[in-house]
Amino acid sequence: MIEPGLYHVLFISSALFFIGTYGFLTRRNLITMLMSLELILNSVNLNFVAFNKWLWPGKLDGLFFALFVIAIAAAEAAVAIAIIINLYRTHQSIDVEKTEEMKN
Amino acid sequence: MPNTILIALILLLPLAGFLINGIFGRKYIGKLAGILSTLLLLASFIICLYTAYGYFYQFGMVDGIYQKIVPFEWNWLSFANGLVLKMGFLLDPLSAMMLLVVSFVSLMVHIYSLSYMKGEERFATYYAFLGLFSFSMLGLVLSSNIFQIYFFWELVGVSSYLLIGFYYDRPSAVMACKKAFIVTRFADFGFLIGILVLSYYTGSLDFQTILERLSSPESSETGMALQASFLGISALSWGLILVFIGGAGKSALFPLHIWLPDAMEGPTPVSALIHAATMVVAGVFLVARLFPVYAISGPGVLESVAWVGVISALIAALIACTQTDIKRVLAYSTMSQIGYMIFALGVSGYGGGNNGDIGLGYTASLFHLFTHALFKALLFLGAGVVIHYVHSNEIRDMGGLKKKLPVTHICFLIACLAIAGVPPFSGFFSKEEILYAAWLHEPAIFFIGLISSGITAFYMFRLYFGIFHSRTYKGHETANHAEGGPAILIPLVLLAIGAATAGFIPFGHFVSSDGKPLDMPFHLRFSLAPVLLGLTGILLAGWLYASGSDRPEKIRLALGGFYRLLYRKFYIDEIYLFVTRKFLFNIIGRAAAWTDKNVVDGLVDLLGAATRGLSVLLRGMQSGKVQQYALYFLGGALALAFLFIYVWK
Amino acid sequence: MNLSLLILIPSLTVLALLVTRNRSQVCWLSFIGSLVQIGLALALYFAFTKERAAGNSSQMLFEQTHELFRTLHIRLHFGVDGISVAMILLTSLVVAAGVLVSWKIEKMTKEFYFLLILLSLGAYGFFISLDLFVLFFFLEISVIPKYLFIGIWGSGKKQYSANKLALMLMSGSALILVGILGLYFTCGNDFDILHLSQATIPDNVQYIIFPLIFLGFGVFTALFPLHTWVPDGHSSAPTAGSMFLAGISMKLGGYGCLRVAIYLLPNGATHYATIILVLSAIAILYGAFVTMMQKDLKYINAYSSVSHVGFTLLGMGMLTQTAIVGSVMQMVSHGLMTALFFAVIGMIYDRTHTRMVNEMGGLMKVMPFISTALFIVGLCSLGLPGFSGFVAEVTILVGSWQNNDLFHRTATVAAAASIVVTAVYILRAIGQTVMGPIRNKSFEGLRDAAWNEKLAAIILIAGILTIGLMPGWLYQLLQPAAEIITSRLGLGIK
Amino acid sequence: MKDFLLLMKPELQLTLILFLLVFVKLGRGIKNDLLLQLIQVLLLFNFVLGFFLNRNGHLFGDLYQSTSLFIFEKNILNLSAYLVSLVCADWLRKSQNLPEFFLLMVSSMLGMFLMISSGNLLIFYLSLELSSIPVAAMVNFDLLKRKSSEAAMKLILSSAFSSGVLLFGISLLYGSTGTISFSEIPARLNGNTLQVLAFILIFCAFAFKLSIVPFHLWTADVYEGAPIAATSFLSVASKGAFAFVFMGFLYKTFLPLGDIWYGMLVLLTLCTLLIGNLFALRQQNIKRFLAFSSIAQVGFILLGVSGGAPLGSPSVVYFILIYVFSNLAAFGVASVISEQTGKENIDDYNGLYKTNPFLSWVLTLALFSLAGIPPTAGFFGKLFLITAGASKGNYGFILTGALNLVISLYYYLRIVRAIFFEKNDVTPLKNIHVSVSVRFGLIICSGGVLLTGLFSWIYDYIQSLH
Amino acid sequence: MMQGSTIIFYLLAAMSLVFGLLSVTTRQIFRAAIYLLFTLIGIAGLYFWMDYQFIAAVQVVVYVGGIVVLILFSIFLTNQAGEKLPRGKTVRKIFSALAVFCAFALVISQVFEADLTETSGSPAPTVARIGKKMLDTGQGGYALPFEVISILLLAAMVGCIVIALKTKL
Repeated sequence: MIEPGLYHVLFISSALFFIGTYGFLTRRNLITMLMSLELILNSVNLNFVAFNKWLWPGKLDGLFFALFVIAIAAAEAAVAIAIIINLYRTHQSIDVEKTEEMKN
Repeated sequence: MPNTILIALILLLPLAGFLINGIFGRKYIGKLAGILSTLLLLASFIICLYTAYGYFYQFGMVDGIYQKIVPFEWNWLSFANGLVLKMGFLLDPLSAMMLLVVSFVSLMVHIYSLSYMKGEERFATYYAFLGLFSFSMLGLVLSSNIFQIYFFWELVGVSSYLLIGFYYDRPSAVMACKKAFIVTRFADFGFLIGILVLSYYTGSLDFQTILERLSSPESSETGMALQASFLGISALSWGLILVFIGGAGKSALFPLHIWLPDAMEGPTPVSALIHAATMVVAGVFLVARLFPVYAISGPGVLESVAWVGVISALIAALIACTQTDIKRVLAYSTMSQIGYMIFALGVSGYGGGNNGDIGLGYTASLFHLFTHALFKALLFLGAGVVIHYVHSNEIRDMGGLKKKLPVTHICFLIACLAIAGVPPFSGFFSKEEILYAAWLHEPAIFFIGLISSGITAFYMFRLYFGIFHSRTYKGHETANHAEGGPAILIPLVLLAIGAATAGFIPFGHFVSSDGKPLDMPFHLRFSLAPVLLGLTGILLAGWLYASGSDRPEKIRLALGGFYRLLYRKFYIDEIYLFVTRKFLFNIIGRAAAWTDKNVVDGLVDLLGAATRGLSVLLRGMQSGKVQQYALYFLGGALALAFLFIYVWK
Repeated sequence: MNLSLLILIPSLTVLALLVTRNRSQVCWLSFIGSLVQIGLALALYFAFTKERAAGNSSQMLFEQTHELFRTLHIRLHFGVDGISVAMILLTSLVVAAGVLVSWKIEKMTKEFYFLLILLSLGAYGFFISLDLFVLFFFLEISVIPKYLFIGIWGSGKKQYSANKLALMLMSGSALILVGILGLYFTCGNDFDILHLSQATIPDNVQYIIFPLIFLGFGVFTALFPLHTWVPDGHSSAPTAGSMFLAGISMKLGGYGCLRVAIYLLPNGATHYATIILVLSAIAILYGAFVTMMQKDLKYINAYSSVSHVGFTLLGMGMLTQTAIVGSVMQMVSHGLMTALFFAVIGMIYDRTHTRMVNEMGGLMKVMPFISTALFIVGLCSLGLPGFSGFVAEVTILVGSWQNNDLFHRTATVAAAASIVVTAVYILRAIGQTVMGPIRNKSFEGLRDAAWNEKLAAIILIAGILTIGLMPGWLYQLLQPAAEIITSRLGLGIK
Repeated sequence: MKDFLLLMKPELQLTLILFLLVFVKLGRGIKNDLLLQLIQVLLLFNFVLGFFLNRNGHLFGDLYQSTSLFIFEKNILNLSAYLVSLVCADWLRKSQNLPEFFLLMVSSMLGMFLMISSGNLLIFYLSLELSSIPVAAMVNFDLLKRKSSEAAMKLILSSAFSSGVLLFGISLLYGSTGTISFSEIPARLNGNTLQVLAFILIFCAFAFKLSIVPFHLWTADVYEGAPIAATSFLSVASKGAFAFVFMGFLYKTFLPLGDIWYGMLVLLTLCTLLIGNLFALRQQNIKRFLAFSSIAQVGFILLGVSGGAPLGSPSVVYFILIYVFSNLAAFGVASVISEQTGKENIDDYNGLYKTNPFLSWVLTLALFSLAGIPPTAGFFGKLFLITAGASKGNYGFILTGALNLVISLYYYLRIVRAIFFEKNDVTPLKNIHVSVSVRFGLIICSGGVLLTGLFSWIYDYIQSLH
Repeated sequence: MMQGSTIIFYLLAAMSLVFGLLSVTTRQIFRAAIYLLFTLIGIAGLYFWMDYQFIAAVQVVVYVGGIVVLILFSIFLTNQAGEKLPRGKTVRKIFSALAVFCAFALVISQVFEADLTETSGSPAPTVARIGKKMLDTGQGGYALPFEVISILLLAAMVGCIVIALKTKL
């Protein structure tokens, strides 16, 4: 095994991103979809931090980006959950396949 | 010099009649319309007389040649390429003679109609139309410009249309006027193209210029026009042929004659005026107008003109023998006589030549035009009286009217004799000249003409005996069924006098192809044949029809198929019907309409339908499922990335 | 003469219409407005000829310029030459007649007249604009009122027709738009016709842009085979709408073809002339034959319009000066004639409630005035001398004949052959409607035209006769303008 | 300090309103009617104030930039907010959470403003989220309606997904260029494919926000389900703001990749126009219909954007200004009708003219403007977009675009047809009372629709801005 | 020779990926949340491994302490803790897998193709530096984002409250 470096991390983050994407595309439960989204955001953070560490360590752009993304993720998750809860109230279900009243 | 204003008045007076009667007649003038129009026309006639007199005797002749005088021209429309459409007056022997014929016959008809059309609901309109016709016809004969002729040509056509369709509530009249207009229109199409051809090569529309440039073989225009060819025929010939087609349509020459018999649906005086004396000879007039060009630059065309004329003469004469409607008989007779005039032109040459033999046909033709106008108008007006009397056009409803209508009888007889070519009536002289000219030029034409002349005598007297002799009149009699008042009789008598005596006019002195007076010698030995043949025809008709025997019936049965062929007018109408209805309407028209509805329209509708269809087809894309949306998102991003990273660099 | 008056007057009329209270106010206001328009148009004509007579030979007269979109070089640039003046005269007459025949409209009167005057505004603007953008603006203005006209006041399958009309015209303008943008960017960001005419446009660009613009305007002027909106649109529209549609709208297209396509892109025009000729010759004959099969009076006139307008395009395609003058004359003539035809059809329909020729008959007896008008229009349509149609067709034919080759000659003869077919269908229509016995007893009590209808007909007939009897003035008016157009064609044929 | 205040004036104004709203919420007992009027006045002030005392420059290093073009764009957004508060007054008045609605709206606007002024990717991303997360909440404001929550769910999830993609793109860009500052990026773009990939991912996020096909699918559902005030806001303000930023991105930051984005724009413009038009063709629900129509409008915006900076930028800004008037007029009428009768289907509009001429004329004008029919301003807007697009000389593309005008005309006319041509004798709409503020708003919109085009100096003014 | 940190890295990587994969495939929602938790922790571990302690700490605090808890609460709130999740649609799964795989391949190939030169050996940022930067209003400072996020959080909070609060009818 070789010394792990930037490319390893990038591989992990990309993989996570697409794992999250796959989950987002296939999970039927809204909350699990939300979880997949969290995976996506995390993979991005990993990217930022890795780039900051190995490529552009002079400034802290990557780090701060990751930091703020975490904050945004929290806010987004909060609003999403609020919406999901409300949806549960109106639909008695959080199955995404059941919320397709509006189409065509 | 001629007085321009007076010449203009010749036209303007009838036009005024048209406008006044047309606009105010129905409401305000009513019964006075006839008198008004007649007075206007009388004035016009007097001016014509004065002008013609002036032309022939005072200022027309210079150095022994009658000049072409253009006292007035107005640039009506000048095109950028130097062509000018002018409105003007051209005075020459031809137009002066025509002025007289037209205005005189028109005046007679005006007077005659005062009584004949009395009580018509659209009395004023009738006179308005007559005024329009007189205006257009006079304008036509005075035209100085070939486009001007076309202009009035069409106007004449439309007034003819209006007058044929005067009894517009009769479907047959509507059909007839339509037919007349369309058939002549078809011919005019040729005329129009012919004008374009001629004007292109001459660079002018004036008769003077056209004649100058095209009738001398040396001129560059003629050379060019002869050089350019299409389908092996020179452009000049094309032009002349096309112009002649126009004339043939108006003059009801074979095969464009089919409208003329039907045109008899119009009031009888109208038939006398338009479809016997004036408008139908316009074709003759047109060829005569351009005669130098035909004779010098297009002898081949002139040859075919002669043949068309003589065939028309024969065919019409044959058909006339079998028709039972007196107006139709007269119509075919008209056609036949115009055939005479045309082939006379066709056999003529330009100029005088030895003994004036070369240009004889030209003069003879116009002489016949002149005399024919008189006796044919007389025949029609007489027929009008008869028809009024018996309320029918059919010969079988008539017979033995000699006593009832004495004046008419005499006049009709004179006209019949004139047309049959019995000396000393006018027809004899003109016809004799025509036959002589034909004899000099082409014996075949002469013989056909001769036979037709015999037939003419036969059918005219068949008509005469059928109306006035044979049986005794069995119709009911009432007081008002007399011959009619002076308004009817005066025109009859005047025309009869003319028909009887016009032959003695030294016509060649006035009208000739090159303007030089032409002596027309009288060939006694030559005229024996036609006269004898004519008399034979008369006797034969008398033997068959004078006593109302059953001989005609037997002959009819004996002739069988041939009779049918004649009776059905050689089936020409049917052929036309077939071509128009089956071909033009059913095949081309319907196909075009179908194409428009289904192909052109259909394509547009299809485009709409396709758009809507595509819209429905794509509906699945908007599935309402958020994950599918994301999948599309991902797919789109992927596709873009793939496209712009690997494919499009 | 201030050309903006031509826009101002209709605008004021339109605004004044907004505050009218009742129907008679609306009608009278529009009528007065349209009379003022006629007055303006006549004044323009006289001022124009006076200027010309005084020796002012600049291409456009009464020019005026106002900046509009400065940075895009879009200006309100007005100016007229003979062609525009003729078109403006035509418009004013048709509008006045349209106002008069619609006197009895009951449904949404105010809106009706509003749109009618708006249409005239668009037409005037179009004819005086020398800036392609503004020209396009006014062209577009005229589309939607037509749609509403047909949709609201129309009859028959009006929705279908209205849609078809609006969509086809819109497609046409899309083509035009791309064409003029092409011009704009090729010639250094300028929309001004006079500037563009100075610019040298490479041939390959002309070959691309010319078909766009010509086809685009071709839709408006019913170029075969883009004419299919015409029959449906005309037949479904209310009387004044049809009048305007056929009388003016189709002329917008013709004018555009001439002013924009042929004038600005002479080499493109030369390049594509053959195709134009083939299409227009087909349109002439095809239109005539299709007309022959129609039974509905409005369809008859609509298809005959296709045929007649074909003459316009034929004249343009011939590219000779005389033919082009003839084609403009044909536009004017056809505008008047077809407007009158539709007016008459409208009058007949109002009374008999049918437009089918085989259901009528003998109308001459009950409504002589209307029947006479129909006669006149029919005769004009079949090119009878004395009426404007004859003058125009003859001019076109004479001009066409100047092209001395077999192809042009054939096209000319083919086109001329239509005069026979025209006679057939016109006489059939007239024969079946006004002549013959009265087929329907209920027609017997019908009344003849009222004063407004008579006046409308007389206005148009006067126009037809003025041109038909004295065409010289019109020719003189148009000829210098046509000369400028043809001088650019570089064909050596005058 | 004064500089700071003046430079950030638009944002500070909004923040002030934000705080005011918080206080209002804390205090109680103000009736909705009064509150609404108060807010309207505030927004009006905000709009008017936007024209004065502006200053250009930058703050926080170059994190925040202010130019006169940005200020104008912000004013357009201010105007749209004010108009939304007017034309959607009927719904707003009934809303139980009126201050919260405006609180969210104003914070979203704040996000848009910052986004427009943003100077690096971080602040851009943050303000993008600030502008979209509140909107998701606004969409859910019809708390008891199934459609509303469904719409909010779709919006928040898809927008989070798109943020993910955006972030991934930004991270790659950051990785390959080493900077997140807009001013430094162009110089460091060397066109390697990783940068292109990063750019495409960022582009996709924009495409999502602007509803460019095939990233548009959320739009219709969200528009239909959301309360009409939210839809109006979303359709004009959000779309406008993203269009502004989008242009800045393409014209400045990613200028070195010009060939690539031009190719992408051509492709996506055609897709967007076609799909938007084709879908709008069939819609029955007016909000859904307007959603697809707005997708098609975006297609035209893209057409203009593709033309490049000198013509594209002013024409897009101008178009958005017109679009604000037109779309809000249309939404306003739809809102009034839907609030008072509950009817949202196009068929319900049959014979509207007979009972409601005012609403009919406003709606007709708006639709004509959207369809680009003169003399409405939409004509000019559309035309300048097409002109801008044509400046690249790609006439086939422009022609296809222009022909799409025809399809769009067809469906806009469908509504006009319903209003004027159709008869509805069974269930005609009643004569609807239009409240003063709505009427005022609609009149402003109609005035804008009519006059923006004719007042040609507006365009010239925009052109002069930088 | 395999160093300790390398082993740790691979362990953390495996943990993140495996639990991530499990989290999106398991049909027990509660387990999914727990697997997510492990993934997040794994990622926090990676941050530690990279010497970015501050961000690792934030990751643990916000995600593990905040978001996962939030998610768990919401699972309970929607009464789903025990239920098995319904199966996803196979077709969509296939398409998604395909698309995801293609995208993954594309991204990885691009990333690996790009010539990114690593500069190793720079010190990890200290918390003090981060703090200073955070409140710096000048060039390279992050004061504005900080303010923005505060407003964002306010707005999100208001939104959440309005939506999630039980409405009075």
